[in-house]
Amino acid sequence: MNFALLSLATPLFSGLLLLLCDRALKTGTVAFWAIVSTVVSLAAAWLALQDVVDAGTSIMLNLGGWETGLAIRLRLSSLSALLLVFTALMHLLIGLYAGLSRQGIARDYWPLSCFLHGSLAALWLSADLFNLYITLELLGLTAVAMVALSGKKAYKPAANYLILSLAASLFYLLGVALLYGRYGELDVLLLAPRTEADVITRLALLLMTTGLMLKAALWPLHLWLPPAHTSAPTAVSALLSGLVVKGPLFILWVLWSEVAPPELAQQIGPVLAIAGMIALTAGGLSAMRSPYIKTVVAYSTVAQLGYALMALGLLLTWQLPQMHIALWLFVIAHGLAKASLFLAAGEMQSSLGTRRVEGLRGATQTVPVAMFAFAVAGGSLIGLPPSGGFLAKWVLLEPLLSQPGNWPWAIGVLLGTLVSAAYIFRVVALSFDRARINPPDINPDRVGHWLALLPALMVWGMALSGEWLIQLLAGGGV
Amino acid sequence: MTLSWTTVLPVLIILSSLIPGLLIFATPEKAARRRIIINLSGIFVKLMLVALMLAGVSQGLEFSFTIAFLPGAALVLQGDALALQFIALSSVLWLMTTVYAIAYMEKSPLRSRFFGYFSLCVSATVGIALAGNMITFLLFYELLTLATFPLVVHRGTPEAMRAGRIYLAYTLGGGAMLLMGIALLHSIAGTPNFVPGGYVTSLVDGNSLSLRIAFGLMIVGLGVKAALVPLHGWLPQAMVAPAPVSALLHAVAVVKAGAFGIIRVVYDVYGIEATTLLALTQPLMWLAATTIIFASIRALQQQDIKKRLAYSTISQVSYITLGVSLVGPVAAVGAIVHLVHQGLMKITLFFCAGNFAETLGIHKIQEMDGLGQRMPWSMAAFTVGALGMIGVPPIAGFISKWYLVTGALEVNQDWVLLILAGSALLNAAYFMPLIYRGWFHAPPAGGWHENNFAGQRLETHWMLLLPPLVTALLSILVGIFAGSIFSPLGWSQFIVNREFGL
Amino acid sequence: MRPPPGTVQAKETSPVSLELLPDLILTLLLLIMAWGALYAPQRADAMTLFIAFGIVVALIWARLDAPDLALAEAAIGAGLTGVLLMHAARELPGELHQTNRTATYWGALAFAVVASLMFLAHLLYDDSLMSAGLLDAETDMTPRLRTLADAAVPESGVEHPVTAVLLNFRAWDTLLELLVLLFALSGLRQLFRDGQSSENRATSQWPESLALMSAWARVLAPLLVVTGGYLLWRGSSEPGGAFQAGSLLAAAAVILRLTGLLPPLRWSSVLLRLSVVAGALFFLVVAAATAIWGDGWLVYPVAYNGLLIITIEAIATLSIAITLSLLVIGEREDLRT
Amino acid sequence: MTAIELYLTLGVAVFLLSLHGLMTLHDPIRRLIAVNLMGAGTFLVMVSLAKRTEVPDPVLHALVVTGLVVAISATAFALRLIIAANKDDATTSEDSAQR
Repeated sequence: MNFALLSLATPLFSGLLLLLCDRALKTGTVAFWAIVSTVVSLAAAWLALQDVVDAGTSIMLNLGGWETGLAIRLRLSSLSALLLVFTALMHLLIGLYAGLSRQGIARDYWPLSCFLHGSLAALWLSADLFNLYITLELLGLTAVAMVALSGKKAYKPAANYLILSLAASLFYLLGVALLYGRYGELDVLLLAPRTEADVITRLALLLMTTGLMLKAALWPLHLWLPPAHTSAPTAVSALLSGLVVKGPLFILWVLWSEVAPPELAQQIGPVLAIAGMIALTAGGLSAMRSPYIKTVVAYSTVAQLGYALMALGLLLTWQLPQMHIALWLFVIAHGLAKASLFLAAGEMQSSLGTRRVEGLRGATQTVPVAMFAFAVAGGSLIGLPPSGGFLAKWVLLEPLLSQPGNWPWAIGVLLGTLVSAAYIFRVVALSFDRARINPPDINPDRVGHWLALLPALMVWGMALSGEWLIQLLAGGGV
Repeated sequence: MTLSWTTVLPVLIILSSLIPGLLIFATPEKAARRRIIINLSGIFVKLMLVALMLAGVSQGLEFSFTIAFLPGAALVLQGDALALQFIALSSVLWLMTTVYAIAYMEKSPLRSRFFGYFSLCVSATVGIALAGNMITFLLFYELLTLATFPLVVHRGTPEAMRAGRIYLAYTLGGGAMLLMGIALLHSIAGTPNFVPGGYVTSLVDGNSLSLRIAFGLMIVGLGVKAALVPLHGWLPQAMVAPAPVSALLHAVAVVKAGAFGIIRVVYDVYGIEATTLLALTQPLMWLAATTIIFASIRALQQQDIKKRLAYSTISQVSYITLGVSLVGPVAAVGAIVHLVHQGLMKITLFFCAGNFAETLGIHKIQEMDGLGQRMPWSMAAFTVGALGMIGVPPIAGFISKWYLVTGALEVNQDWVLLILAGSALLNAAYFMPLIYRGWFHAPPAGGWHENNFAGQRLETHWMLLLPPLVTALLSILVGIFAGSIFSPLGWSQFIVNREFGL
Repeated sequence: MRPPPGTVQAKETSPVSLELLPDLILTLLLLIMAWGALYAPQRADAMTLFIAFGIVVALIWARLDAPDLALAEAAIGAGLTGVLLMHAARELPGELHQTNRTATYWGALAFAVVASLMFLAHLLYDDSLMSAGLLDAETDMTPRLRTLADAAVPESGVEHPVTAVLLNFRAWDTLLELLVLLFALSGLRQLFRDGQSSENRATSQWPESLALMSAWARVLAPLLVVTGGYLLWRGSSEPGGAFQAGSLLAAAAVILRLTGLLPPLRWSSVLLRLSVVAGALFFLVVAAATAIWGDGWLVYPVAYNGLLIITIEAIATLSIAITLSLLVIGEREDLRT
Repeated sequence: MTAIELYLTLGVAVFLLSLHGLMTLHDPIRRLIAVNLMGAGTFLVMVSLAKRTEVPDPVLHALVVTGLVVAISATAFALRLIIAANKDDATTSEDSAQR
């Protein structure tokens, strides 16, 4: 557990220190120290993962040494350790891009990205409902602050994002208050055996789910996401889409798979799965129609979260371990693929000087590596073998197809694949058009393009570690 | 998994075209010489490795390579006899097409990209051949789509873009169907390696419905690439691509991948027994038969040479599906050997069509008058290919049709005889006018649109002329020496003996 | 017969008793103000009503025996938010989007009335909420977490239970709490990056003629500082503590800045940055120290946990005061130069 | 009908009212006020739950204090963000607002 706390404290410390000696350091050194702290945090997270794997079960820690009911309890399960490693890896990749690519990033990005990393780590580890509320709030504030990095055009969507995020947190808080009023517990593991399906618990869980769905931009409540993620700087939108929306999804999973009584989870399962399927198609269709590159990628986030929501819904309906594995494989594969997609989109946007998809004509010649990164990352979103996306979709499909009764869900997954293939290949096909090429600026930024490609290669490399990932997640995350 | 040479060889075969491909991507446009050297050296290394594996397999050695990928479904590369034949075909024709493409693409831009994707495409095809289970097959099947799409849209003109979109829509839809079929099959029977008798027979009684649906999904997925009737729409559109690409797509890579997949599914996944038990052979047979007749009739209506050749390919490839669905050993030999023969003949026809277009700017059939006098060698090769397609002995086509007919009679499917005879007539109907125009019509009074390479010793660039002549010669040799053990027929017999356990 | 400790006061016979009158008045007042704050035709009126709403809520906290909250609500809810709203009123006088008034009026009224009636009926007659365990008369409603907290207060190093919970039992929440303030401030700093001119001053120079204003500020500010210090010191045994003290000090800073007595606090000065970051940094250092040398993350050594809590609280108050005042009146000069 | 039930209902009523406000109002500052009212409603519910016993529950009070600080910091940031977002186009409407 100490390594996990180290992995949590390092970014917070470095964020605070960077803010403290803000004037003394040049931007280069700020970036350097931020990346060093991410590397240290990644190493600590990896060691924490080894600890959990050796220990076999999840490791608990009562903060402050008080007894179990009173103190805030941190839980390091195999899932949260894996998510710690994933968060650190994403921050490292995107940090490298932000640091080395010519597009550059505002100086304040670095302390904010350390803070974001710290709050996400606190979220993965916490097993206390109110503590989760505060980590959600931390996440929301840093995300909005980072969206505001790109200047005035981002203020309006950022303000809207913040207002909705505050409202969502209050929904969640009211739910926590009702649960505390009813059961007198705030700790997730103590609440789990005691909850029954009565009016107050139903109301509380409904409130909390609405709040979390709004924060995670899950289908009916996703309207704030595209403007916010499009107007943010490239590196920031990669972080937001790849990581920040996953925090509330994690809490939604904790809520329904542990806190809620099983019969309530059984009832909400199909509803979430259907919402996921609709998100898949609705998000995909609007991604196909939108004329701007970054909006396509933003709507694809909404669509791909539909996959995760469907996996969560089916997990709650049937309690199958494969669904659990599929859910978290989706989260990780989507995170890496989306980061690469956004970085590639940002690179192409700055090299070709256009925000529209039409401007990408002939991109395979003018910015070949960036377009290759876009295509490879898109391949993982669609789920072409041997990418991480394919791994997740395969594990999801297997139980669906075993009983004929579940085939409609499989058709939903098929629909999702076709829709995501449509909006990815709409962009990729356009880039092969040599008739009306959009000429790039004098020397496109090679380093930036290769760094955009890095996460995509990683998501395709996931196939090699597929077996290990699946075996790690098989523990059910408890 | 011990790393002996028998396990590493399959990987080396794939890498022998993958690595040159990546290197070619990196070579700048101007460095033509370096690109040619890398390309040709890659081809020769692959041919050496294939020969090595050929020798090994004939001595009964086992070549297989596995990596853990999914729970219960590893990535397996298996070098068995069926795979080897397809690899041998694709390597030889890759050599021919590369030589041809070097001359054909001399003036056009983006050759590094072209040859890069070219070799990626061949490594995907070899991967399909070597795939040891359905998951690996799916992996290379999807990679083939991604590798061939840039070739189809290589010219980047609006028509090429339109053809590319249609191609993507069909192949990605097919890929998704194939994935669902494989996933459904995996949930029933898991994904063990390919086994000659198939691994599904014991499970037939329990879940026959889902097995039928899985088979249907897989055939639809594979049918897109094998251009079975309702799913053939993309093939004629893809004629917009440059000649070497249409040659490669039709004779070697995409179309054959689909047919090869059907062979694998029927023989090594379901097995003869299970397919007959589930009564799946009848619908497959009707589908193949309708494709043969329908495509031949459509070919008659085409005015453009390449479009006509495209429809002829659709009908010819369905011979393989027909042979497979006849489920008799003799018909199986006919189907597997036709895989090779059709490859050789069709690539000759496309090379010649490319020559006519490149040298004299001829695209329509009416413009073929008097070609025999201006380009006698190309016209001769074209005639050999066309006659082979019709089934005139001793060219290769006759042998596969012969085995298909005897196979059909052996399993007393007499109506198949009518189909094959009808198709032979139709072949004659749409090929004879071209040959007649070429040899017996006077050249056009006003001369041809273009007249490149006029007045030189050879009728056109030597690298454009050599490949069709070699493949035409091969078609004849393969026909004449069909009896010997080393001919495609002998090798197919060896495969079928192993498949049917004779 | 006194009701046994821990159970709800026995329900009187008549649904509404005289003793409930002040609560009824406050409830009615609050509902009207809430409705006005939302749907008042002029936005300026809505803002003033919202500030009044803050005051009434502070009264309700006091009525519900929550002195800590009453203090915090009055200082933060009504005070600082009021200054912010006034600043917003001056900056954006025009209403940005004209919502069609009539529809929202009646819609809101109908919605609120129906909702409250439904809930009230639910409460009085259906009693399911009662039996649902939220307000069960029979069963002992004290939460288990609360009983553990009460039992552990003696060893927590402070007497006042709320401060014990805030700074010892759930110290991790408070640490993250300080970070929330810090993140909000670093977010605010992004708004002044592209160097607009200084006309976006939160505190445009008030006419000096308002001598009364500056005189009053000179009297009030020290008073606020003293009360803040008192609240901080008494926090360990009486209602009070870091947040309330911090917000009072912030109020003092705001008054001084509004009357121009407080010069802009330069972000470039290390002192300012140190004080902003000190609260969270010190707490994190203490946590790390207890993890490395002590016997666990945030496990205060029993010998001087009271002293440790007081130091943490003092530094936290300083950084809360500075951060809150910067949040409210921070300008380009403060945050960017 | 005790004081706690009354304030509990009041809390829920304010929450519902401000939720309706959040959905129907379009002006960002009014929506921010609606969110603040929603916060006040939630805290009202929490404090009335705390008052169910003779000595009010300190844990809930601590939670509400934390909630209050979160509310003020987020509102301050949101408000300044709204001002910065609409400042320039506000100047155009400044002359229209010269009453």
